[in-house]
Amino acid sequence: MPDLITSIVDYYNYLIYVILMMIGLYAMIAKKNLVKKIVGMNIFQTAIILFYVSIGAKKGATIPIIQHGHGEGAHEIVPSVIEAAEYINPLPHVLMLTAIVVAVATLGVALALAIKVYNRYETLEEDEILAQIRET
Amino acid sequence: METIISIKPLIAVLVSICAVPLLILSKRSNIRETWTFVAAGAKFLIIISMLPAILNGNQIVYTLAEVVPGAAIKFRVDPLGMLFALVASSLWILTSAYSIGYMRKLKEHSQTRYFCFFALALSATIGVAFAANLLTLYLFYEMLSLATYPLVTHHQDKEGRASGRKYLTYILGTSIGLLLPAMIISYNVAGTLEFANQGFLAGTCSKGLVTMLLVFFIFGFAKAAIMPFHGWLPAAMVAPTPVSALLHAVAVVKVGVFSIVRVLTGVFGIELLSTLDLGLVICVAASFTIIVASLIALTQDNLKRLLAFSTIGQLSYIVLGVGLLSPKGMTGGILHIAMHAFGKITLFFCAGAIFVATGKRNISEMVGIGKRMPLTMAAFFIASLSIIGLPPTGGFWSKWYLVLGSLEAHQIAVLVVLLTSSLLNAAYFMPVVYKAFFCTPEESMFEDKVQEAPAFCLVPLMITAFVTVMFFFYPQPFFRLATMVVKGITGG
Amino acid sequence: MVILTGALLIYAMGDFPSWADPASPAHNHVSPRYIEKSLEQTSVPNIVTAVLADYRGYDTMFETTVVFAAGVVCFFLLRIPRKDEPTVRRYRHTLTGMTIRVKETRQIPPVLEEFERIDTLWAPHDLIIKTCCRILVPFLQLFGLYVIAHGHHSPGGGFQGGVILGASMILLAISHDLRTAIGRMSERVHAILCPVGVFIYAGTGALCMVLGLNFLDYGALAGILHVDPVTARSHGILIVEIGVGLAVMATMIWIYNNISSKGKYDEGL
Amino acid sequence: MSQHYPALLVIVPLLSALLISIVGWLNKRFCFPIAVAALSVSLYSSVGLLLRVMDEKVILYFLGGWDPPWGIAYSVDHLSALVLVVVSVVALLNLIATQKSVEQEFSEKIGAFYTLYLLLITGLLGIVVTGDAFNLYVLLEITALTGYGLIAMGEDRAPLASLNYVYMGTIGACFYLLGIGYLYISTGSLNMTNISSILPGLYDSKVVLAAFIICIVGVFLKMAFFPLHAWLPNAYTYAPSAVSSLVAPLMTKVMIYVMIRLMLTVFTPAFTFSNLALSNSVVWLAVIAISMGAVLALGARDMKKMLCYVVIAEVGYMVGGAWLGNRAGMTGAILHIANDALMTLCVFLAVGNIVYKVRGYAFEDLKGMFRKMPYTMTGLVAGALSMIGVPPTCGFFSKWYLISGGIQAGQYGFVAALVFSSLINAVLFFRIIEIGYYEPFGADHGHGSSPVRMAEAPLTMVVPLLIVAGGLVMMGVYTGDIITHIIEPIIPPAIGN
Repeated sequence: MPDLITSIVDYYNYLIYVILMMIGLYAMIAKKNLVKKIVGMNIFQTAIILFYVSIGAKKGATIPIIQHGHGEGAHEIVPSVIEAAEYINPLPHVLMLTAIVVAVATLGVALALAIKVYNRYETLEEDEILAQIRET
Repeated sequence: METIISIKPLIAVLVSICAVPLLILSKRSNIRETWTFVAAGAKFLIIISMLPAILNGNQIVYTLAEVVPGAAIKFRVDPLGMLFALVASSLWILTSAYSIGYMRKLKEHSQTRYFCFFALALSATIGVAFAANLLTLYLFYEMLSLATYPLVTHHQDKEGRASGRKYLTYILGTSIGLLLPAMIISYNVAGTLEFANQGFLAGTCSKGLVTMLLVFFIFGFAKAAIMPFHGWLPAAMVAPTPVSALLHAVAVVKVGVFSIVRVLTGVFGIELLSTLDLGLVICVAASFTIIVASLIALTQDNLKRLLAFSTIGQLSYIVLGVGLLSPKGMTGGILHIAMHAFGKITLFFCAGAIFVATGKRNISEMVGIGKRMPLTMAAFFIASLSIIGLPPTGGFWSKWYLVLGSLEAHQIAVLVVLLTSSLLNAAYFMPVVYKAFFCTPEESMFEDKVQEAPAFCLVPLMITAFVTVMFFFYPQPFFRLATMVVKGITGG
Repeated sequence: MVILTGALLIYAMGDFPSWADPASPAHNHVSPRYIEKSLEQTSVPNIVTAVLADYRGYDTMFETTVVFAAGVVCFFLLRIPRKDEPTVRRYRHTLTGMTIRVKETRQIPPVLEEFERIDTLWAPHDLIIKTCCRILVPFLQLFGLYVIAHGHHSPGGGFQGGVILGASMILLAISHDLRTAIGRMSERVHAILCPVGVFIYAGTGALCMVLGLNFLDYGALAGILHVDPVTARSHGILIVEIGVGLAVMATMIWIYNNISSKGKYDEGL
Repeated sequence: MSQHYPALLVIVPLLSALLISIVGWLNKRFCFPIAVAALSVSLYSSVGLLLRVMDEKVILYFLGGWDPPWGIAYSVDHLSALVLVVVSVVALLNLIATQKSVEQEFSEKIGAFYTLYLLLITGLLGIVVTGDAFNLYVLLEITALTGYGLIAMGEDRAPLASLNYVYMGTIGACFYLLGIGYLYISTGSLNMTNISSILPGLYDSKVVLAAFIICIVGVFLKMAFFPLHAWLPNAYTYAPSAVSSLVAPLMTKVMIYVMIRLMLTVFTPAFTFSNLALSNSVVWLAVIAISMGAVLALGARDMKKMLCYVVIAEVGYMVGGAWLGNRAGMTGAILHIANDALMTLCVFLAVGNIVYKVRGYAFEDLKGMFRKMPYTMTGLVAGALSMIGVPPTCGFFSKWYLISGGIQAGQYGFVAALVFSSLINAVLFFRIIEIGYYEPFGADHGHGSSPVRMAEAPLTMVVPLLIVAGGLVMMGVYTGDIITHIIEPIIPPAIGN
């Protein structure tokens, strides 16, 4: 039992991201409303972002901006040695910046499409649309 | 026995393809038909020019491209292929002449397309004849199937459509469904597809596999119309008669049997077949086809359908001859390729001529036609003699050797089959001739004045009939080629 | 199916290194080098920026391209070229809130400060919000510029700044109406700014290539900028950040305009 | 300049896409020439790459001058070079061939159209050329986004189809991303070759296995591999003809490439084929995919739908071949990427021409086509023969390798499925050809002139089509050389016979 708890404590972001992802996936598969599907899609992507960011986390480390003075010639005063352990892993953040942007772009396109669909069928309920298609 | 590298085979194949654009571009029909003749003549001459080398026991080889390791697009001219090529190319000339007469008289539509695909079909036929390996053979086999489709369905009416479907279903279905897997399997077990005199499958795979492959191949070449895959042939008789004549008496069906002979000798090899005594399988299939086809032919009233069924029977003679696995039998079978070709094309020409002159299709309407078209019917008579296998016609020799072969192989059953079928042949041909000539004036359906088909139709059939007779007295060079083939494959 | 996927993921979690464990391979293969070297190699204290715009600058370029693509797609899908002008235009006198209808044929009154064009009668009209936002917008934009420029030293950079800039315009569009926003920045302008932004980025890369080094190798710019390669990298990063900022801002506005007005570019929401 | 080929190849289309989107606002007439120029450049450089790869096995290009795994590196080997050439050829030909129909369909949005077109190609080329797992994801998204947009501009059912495509595509891409994340967490690297050098220690790790499965599933989604194919038919059917003749040949094939890249480069064959249960089940899925595709295609009532299902079946070919786990199968799969791209392009272009002329692609619209548009129909027939697998068209030879691979692996179900689908293809295409060949002639024996007059599509549409048709035969004849010089070096010796 305690080891279960410890493992949960160790892995809780991962657990949470899995749960989030499941929610999103469920919304995308089960929901009939197109916009709800889009929302699900976003949750899905966010879950992955959470996953990556949790990879980046590092105990006892700070944000990856190197301490340095300001003003003239600040760049020359480089701290003698930079300990990798002091800063968290920057790479996942970089990747996620990309992923976020991609998510936003996808969202925009998806909304545009949804609007187009709405203009055509006057509804966003998938089954109603299918019914209309079957009639024609 | 030396090997000559020469591009001639390729040219022989391509010459009629090259003619196609000329045919399309030529404005007036006369120019178009001139081109057809030029192409046909050129093809024939090229092939003749290769004959002496072959008769001296050499073979001519040309490799186009190595598409798959171990299987190139490659041509090899050997006696068997030579024999077949000779038959096909020489008959193309006659048929072109004939079809000009036929098409013009009946004012058929889109004749350009007709001549183009005719040329294509011929290229494919020669390609099959000269194919050096299974891949090349398959390539041209398929090409032939596709090139003949527009010819079979030339009329583009309901009937043509139905039979066209049937044609493709049988031919493509079998070639993709049976032939292709068989080919790839044998490639995977043997690592090559090159035809060898003793076959390349020997000692590579178990008896069960060999038997399966054999069945696949025999029925895969549905063009050979071995039952139960014969249905397309009668259906294809809706085509214009020249098409039926060349393609369904000579090119297509002969390509079928030729391929089977090739595969039996070049892929399996006689030893393999005889050691596993698989010859029996072939014989049974062939004999069955022979008898049944002849029986069906008895019941036909439409002349062309009758000829079709007779063709089905006659083709199986060839397969049977090879299936006997005895030198004489094979000689007979291979000879029969040539003999039957000339005989049967004559018959088709006659049928066509009758249609052109009188518009009659059915035998029952041809009572007394001998008075109307004596020459045609005389030719018909000679040709039918040849098919039955009576002297003085070439058919006699092939039949004779088949009989000898059956004795040599101690296959009395086969002998019986041969004799019965000859009787049946007589039984379905003679009445036609009899009715044509010997009938009282009142039951004759034609007024008593000679009126033959146009010369373009008449002359070719006279020639072929004459050739049939000539073969009786002078069966060379086909006989020589056939013996060479047999010598080659039996290693004797 | 959902459950099945989840099961697979959780099953795989068994072998994860525990959370935030400094010893996990993710922290010990590539990233230490970034952390330790980036300052001396690019003279950019903000490692994220350094990695984003230099080490993995190529990703970022395509990321910008993705944004641009999204903008183009929205335009491509939704934009309806304005053909059918309504014959009747409505104007509202902002102070009194009374509206007047003007036939197209008639001569339109000069649109003064206190007149604004509206399409629907229920178009909201709230002086307080409008004024506040109008005051807020310039500060927003200033902040956006700061974020872009200061990305080297503090959290921030092209994307964040660009989003803020875009948001300022969008705020304007929401608080007033789309026409006002478009009046400030016409469609053609932001539609062209967007590719220009990406072009700055890719062009810088191409310039490096022309100068003989690999694509996006800002070290090549040293010759032009008369600085040592390391500083040149930092300058190069600044340039591309600006490009990114432009592109993101323009695209945000573009997408918003198209989606909010269904491509009609009328008064919008 | 030749050392910059890998970058040029991708950058030039990108830059010119931006250029077009600017120029599009000023003068529409320049859009098309710019696009043609850009794609010609990338074609030129991809061919150059192929030639260079021939002698110097692998070409690396470090973007930003950072050597991997810290920077992003392009790595071009035979496989990617081959696919690059295919992609750029198809893109260029299709661009030229569809110019007229584009003008017809998007009169005032030409600028946007060509921008998206070029961005799509940029993405595809980038996917093929990149050596960085995450970079691949970004490019994947570019391709996807532009694809959604282009597809959605089709008929009135297109937006819905495209929206479903968005959902499916996003899930697929996200799965891929997730898989990369799993790889990263266990290896700490994103560079493909680097990952594969680290992996061997971790073959038994559950994370790696999960990463593999997730990535592959994501890619399957993207390539519409059965049972994840639901989005494809509608999306490709209702897309504008100019677009469907671009995406149908390229999208799925590039995804197949990604799959093979994952199988061979990222996860080495030793790992990929270690789990027999997995690979066998995939092959069986492929069998089902092929048969289902064939059967559904039989049920289709118009040409585009039919072709879409054929595409699904073809995907089954390649996936199955790749997962057979022997040289012949892999060779067949890789060869089929090129061949299938060409023949799909061929048939879709033909359909595009027909749509351009008669504004429809139902079977009835084909009546009398052989008289009306003989050249287009010639192209269609060539493509059809290749799809059926009639020599000497290239379709035959890839099928040849796939079947022999199936035989060697003892997967007779796969062999049977291949034969079955080629039979079905024969039925499908001859049904079309028959309609085109007969309809104008009624009961009257067809003598005399027929009502139909010849009305061929414009030259710019016909010539590329015929070029492709000729290319099919050329590919077939030179299969031997392609295999010995390009495909053989790709397949690692780890994959035995």
